[in-house]
Amino acid sequence: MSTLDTRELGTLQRWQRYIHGHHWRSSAEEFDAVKFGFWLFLSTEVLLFGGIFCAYFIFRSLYPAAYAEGSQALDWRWGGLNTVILLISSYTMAASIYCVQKGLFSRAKLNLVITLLCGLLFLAIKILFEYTPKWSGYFFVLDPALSHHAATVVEGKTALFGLFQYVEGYGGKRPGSLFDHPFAQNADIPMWWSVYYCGTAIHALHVIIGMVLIFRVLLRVNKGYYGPTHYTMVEIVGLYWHLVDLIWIFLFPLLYLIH
Amino acid sequence: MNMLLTIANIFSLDWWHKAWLRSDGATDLARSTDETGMFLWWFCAFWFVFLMALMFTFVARYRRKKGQIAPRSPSHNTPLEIAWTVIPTLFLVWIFFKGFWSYMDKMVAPGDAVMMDMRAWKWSWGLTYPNGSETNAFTVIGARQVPVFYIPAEVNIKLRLESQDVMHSFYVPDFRTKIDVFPNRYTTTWFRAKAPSGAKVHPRSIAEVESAKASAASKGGRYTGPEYIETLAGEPYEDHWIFCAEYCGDEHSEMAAILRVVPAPAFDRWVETIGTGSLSPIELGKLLYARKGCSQCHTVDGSASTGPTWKHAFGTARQFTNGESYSAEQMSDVAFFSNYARESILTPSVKIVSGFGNQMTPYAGQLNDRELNALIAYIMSLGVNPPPVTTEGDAPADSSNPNAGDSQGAPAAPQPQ
Amino acid sequence: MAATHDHAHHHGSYLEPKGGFWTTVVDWATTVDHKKIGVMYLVAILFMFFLGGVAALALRLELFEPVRTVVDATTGASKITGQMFGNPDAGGIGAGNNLYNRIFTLHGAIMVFMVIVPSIPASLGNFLLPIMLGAKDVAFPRLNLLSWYVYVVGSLFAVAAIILGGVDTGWTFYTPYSTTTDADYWRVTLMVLGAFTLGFSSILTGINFVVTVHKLRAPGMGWFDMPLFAWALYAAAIIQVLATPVIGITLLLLMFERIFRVGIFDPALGGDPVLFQHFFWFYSHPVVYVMILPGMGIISDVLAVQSHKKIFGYRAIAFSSLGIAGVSFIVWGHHMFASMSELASMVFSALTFLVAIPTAIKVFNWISSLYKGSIALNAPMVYTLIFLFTFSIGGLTGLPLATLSTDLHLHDTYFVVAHFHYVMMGGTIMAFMAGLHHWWPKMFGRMYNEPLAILGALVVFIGFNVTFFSQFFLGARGMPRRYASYVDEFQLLHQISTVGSFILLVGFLIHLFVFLASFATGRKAPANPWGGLTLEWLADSPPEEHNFPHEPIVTHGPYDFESVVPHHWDPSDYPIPEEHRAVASH
Amino acid sequence: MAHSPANSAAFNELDPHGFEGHGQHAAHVIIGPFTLRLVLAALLFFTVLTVGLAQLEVGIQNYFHIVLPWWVNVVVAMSIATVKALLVMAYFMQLRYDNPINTILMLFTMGALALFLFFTGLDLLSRDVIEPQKAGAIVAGGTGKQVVGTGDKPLVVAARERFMQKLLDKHNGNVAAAEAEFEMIKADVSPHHHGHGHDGGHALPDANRTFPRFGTSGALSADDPHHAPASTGH
Repeated sequence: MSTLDTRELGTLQRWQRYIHGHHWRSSAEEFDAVKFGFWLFLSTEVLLFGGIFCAYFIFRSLYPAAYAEGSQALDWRWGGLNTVILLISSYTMAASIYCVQKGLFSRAKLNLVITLLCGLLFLAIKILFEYTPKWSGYFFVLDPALSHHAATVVEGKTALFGLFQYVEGYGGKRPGSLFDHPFAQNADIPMWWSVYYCGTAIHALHVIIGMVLIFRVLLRVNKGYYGPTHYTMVEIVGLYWHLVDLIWIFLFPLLYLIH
Repeated sequence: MNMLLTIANIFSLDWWHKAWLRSDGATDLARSTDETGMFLWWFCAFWFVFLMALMFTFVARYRRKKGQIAPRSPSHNTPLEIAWTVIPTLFLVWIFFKGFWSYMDKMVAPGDAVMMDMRAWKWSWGLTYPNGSETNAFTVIGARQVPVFYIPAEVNIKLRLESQDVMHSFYVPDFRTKIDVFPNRYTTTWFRAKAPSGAKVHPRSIAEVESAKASAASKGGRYTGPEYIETLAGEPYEDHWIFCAEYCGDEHSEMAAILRVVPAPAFDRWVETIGTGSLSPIELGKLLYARKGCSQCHTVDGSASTGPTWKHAFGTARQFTNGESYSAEQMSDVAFFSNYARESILTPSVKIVSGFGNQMTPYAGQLNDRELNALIAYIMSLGVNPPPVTTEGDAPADSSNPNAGDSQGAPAAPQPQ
Repeated sequence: MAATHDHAHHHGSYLEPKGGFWTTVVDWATTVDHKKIGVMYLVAILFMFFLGGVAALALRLELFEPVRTVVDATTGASKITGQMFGNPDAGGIGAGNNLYNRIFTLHGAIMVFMVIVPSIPASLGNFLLPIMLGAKDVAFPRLNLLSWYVYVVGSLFAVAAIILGGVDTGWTFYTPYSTTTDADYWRVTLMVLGAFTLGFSSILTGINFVVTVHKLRAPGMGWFDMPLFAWALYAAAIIQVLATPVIGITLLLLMFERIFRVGIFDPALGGDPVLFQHFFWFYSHPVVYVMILPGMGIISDVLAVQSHKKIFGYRAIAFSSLGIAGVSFIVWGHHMFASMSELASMVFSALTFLVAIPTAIKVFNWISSLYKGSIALNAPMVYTLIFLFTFSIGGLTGLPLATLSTDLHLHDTYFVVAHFHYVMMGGTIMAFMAGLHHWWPKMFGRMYNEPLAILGALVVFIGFNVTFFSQFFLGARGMPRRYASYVDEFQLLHQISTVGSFILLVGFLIHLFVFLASFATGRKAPANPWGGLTLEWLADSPPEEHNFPHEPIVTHGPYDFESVVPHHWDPSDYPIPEEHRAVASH
Repeated sequence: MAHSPANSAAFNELDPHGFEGHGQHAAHVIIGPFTLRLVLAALLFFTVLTVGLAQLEVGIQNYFHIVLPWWVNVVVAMSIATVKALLVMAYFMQLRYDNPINTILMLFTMGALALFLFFTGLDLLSRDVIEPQKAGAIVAGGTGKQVVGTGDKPLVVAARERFMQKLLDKHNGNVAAAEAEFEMIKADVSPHHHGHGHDGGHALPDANRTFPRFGTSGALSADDPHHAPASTGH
């Protein structure tokens, strides 16, 4: 998208000065095409996660016992909380598009910031309450689940200035050959953790990418690149963020709710 | 159809049959597969010739001529297009069913089939007979010593296949069938080998083998027929290759074996006599050397291969990739060497001899103690100065035993048939 | 249409340097012009084709003798290559087949991921699609440039993996071998990362083409006024978009498996190797049609133009392209008949036969298009005929591979090798050569030496068939693929094949000379040397910066030869009878 | 090929080939905050619903001892997820007001995904249709030739032995003490599952009692691969 700074329109906002690419007939056509192109990209994303869903589907069918045991080791409350967070962020993202369309820039920025914060919160919960304890056995001190381990908390075995408490016999729910959970009933249970970590990690990666894009949009909204007549990037990034949400909408029940 | 026949008369059917198939299928199913294949060949040949004839006629007929343009001609013709859509489709449906039925025949073993266990590993095959024994016959393909699996003729045999490491694929060209072999899973295949033609029979005496070897040597070739086996003297046999058809690494192309079909009664006599109980440690070790696939990577004559040669392994200093090194004195000590050899066989990755890759499959769980000791005894017997042999009746390392010489095969050896 | 073409405001060809040497280099490196990007792709792909070709020749040399020769040769040269391919012992003790295995992996990976998949779409397609549609550029020019750089980066990863010691997994990366081999090295991971990266480049190109076809067709160009090459590119692009992400996740999981030992595919960790094969072929079968469909498009176009004949059954060909694209997603199982369950094998075999139908339709249409044409036997046309010849063989030999009982015998033998070389090389590469000659004047503004080019084509044709037809017999006689040494019985056929491969080399060297010579001494190309009716012949040779001075308006179909005088052609050279010409005036 | 001439007078510059239809203007729809909030509310409601139903199923099974068929759980969760996804796509992603081509594209994508799952499942889940032996479950570390550090034991067995070894070191070799602590820790793990409100707290069965088939090398000695001897690993 090229902007013409050379024009004698210094007084105008950048978005008012925007003119479409030379090979398009109109910015409307360009907008439509860009959206279509991005939907094509989204379909590739869907199929990318399709691989994860396929692996899940196959292994759950092959090793139902292992998957039942595995899903029991996840806490639906963290999953549910993360779902709510992502849904809210999706709303704020959509709202920010509306605000840009209406030229309400300060509200747009606010919405974008909230979206970013939601993303951060999502990642924080994943890392502090989901990955770290399961992988290493170190619980975040604020983790409610810690209360169930009062008996097995190893005194003095802490990490990061006591922010993490080690719980004997809990950790080691790692994938594949790293698996170290001594109380598994089922030799196939590492397969569950393989799919769990691969799926959620790739999703988390998408969350991070989405946040980077949103941050860029935030900056450019601030600089006045986007406005009622030109907000293509805002819309595109919004679509991407909604897709990230969409994937999680399916991952959540698959991992946390189906026993 | 009569078109087919005219083509068939122009070229002799038989010629093409020989060109495509190196020999007739060795099972009924293989023969039916050949029929399908040859039918497909003529089907394809017909369409190809037809299309090319049209093409070249048109090209010759409608070359461009200066100052003339193509006359108007129909740019589509619905009935014609429907015709050349529907007619091939009908052919295809028929071909599909033809292939499908004989595929199911290949897949579904008869209820009375005798089950045998076939194991594949990097890079050899091992067959366990119903009585728990394994073959003791070996031959040479190319420069490699490969096992010979005796199979009774006209008996339904069902193989249960499993792999010890990576994927392999059990492929017998003469049976026109192939099945992939997986670790941690079984696959099965079955066959009913046709009776040997009688063109080739087992030697009736050691002298006969010797003369055959001599004549082969005189021709610059190499005798790859069976050794003299008492229980099989004079019995007809038919050899079929076993190949690994799924890429499995370094020695993939050496992972071959021979399926030797003999009359069922002869097989029963033979399979009773191949227990290993009577063998001395060194003989047994020599047998295992071939049977367990050691011969794929380790030579006994000091020549190059994937793994270090066993000749003089006992009594030669070793340098390992992890920096350790054993002196010749240490390696000459029986106890010390035995422990080193045992470790290297069971968990090879612990000490890798410098200059070699970490290629070997661990044999933990594949050898019992007697076999392990036998192998070590055999390796030591190939050493710089082998320890005195306590067991009676074992042959020296360079005996005339066929298995000993096999690994020093001339590069281009005639194949087993 | 020629009326709208006005030489008054002529912008100058896209090839004109923008100043000094470095200015020009920077201009090319940062260009968003689809034509320049197409040419850059062409150069990169031809270089990779050269690398893969050298590897192929090395393989054929090795197979000249039944036992290991090249690999075991104790010459210093092989020692050096041995070190290069991560096997310090090559030529020394225990060379094994390491070197051979690494070379055939190199050949397969380069030829598939870096040559054939991008060959036609990314080079000729990039250059021609917008011009054929009468557009100024592809939908997303900067994305287009990005895809080229991604391609280069991916190729660098792969080449790095080779220089770091080579990869011996085979281009299919079958687990568990690929997850366990060279466990202590990063090469395999690097190679997989390379393939993963190349996938992105392929996706970007696909998205670009789909949107371009949807949104940037010139005024008056309905869907059925598009050249068939555009149709084919469109179908191929759809496959690229829908299939490539699956190889993405496959390779990603493969990398996880090697790095973190998560076991989704490795049975030793509880995974399932057959699952990997499904993942892999869900991409890699459709992608076979990404390779061949654009080739078919080129053939349809070249054949119509070079014989000045309305293509027979335009809609049939267009729809069969889409049909193939659709069916290609439900037949991948025929790569796995030896490892799949009986039920799935049956279903996939039945579905596989479906592909034969649209393909057969295309061939019938092409051949009947020749009927009553005015056929010019120049290099593009010769290559088109070669395509029809070799591709028919490739297609027909697909039948015994789709038939379950015979496939159990032929699977993973040289029969398969011959089959896919007949389709991929005899199909895609031959069509690529046809298109390259056909549009060479358009791309570079110079004609090539016709007789020499035809000679090269014939040598390639002979070499190709000698090389690969013998391999059909090898396979049917039971010679498994990926073998470095084999039983003596196969030697004669292998030697024939090796000889053929060097004839092929000669043929391609002739072509190399022809192309270089055309730069040096080729005469200036007219705008429309073959008398084509599609829009690219309306543009100059080479086209100007933005392809057309005005946006062209399409008033006739792409192949209405019997009613329209080709642009830039003298009507007296093109005597259309009046009663027909009347039709043209709509 | 019949060809319809383009009339350049009636030619619409913005919509050169009448493909987009109403897409042109639809692309610029503005969805008001009211709609958005409504959708958000619906999404949150469905989230609560799906979690609640999942818990309900668990409760029914544990307290009323009514065993629901396995698919109830799946169907409920998945259909709710689908509804949520449709809401997001239709309103947040504006598919409802957008150029229909995007919707068609998504349908195609879903089609491809469905084919992918269906045919892969068709193979991997029907291995034993003809030959029961082919259905053998793949046991992690079954042949044990590839997994670092497990010898020829399944991963879990190896993991358990590693863990016991840790306890032994801790009690410097006192087996009894180690066993005792092992039991104690195990007892403490099951309440953890209580706490997370998953199952009705059925204690984990003795981890050493049963294992799946000990990989093919172990099963070879057995007549029937399905009832191979229990692991000889310990």
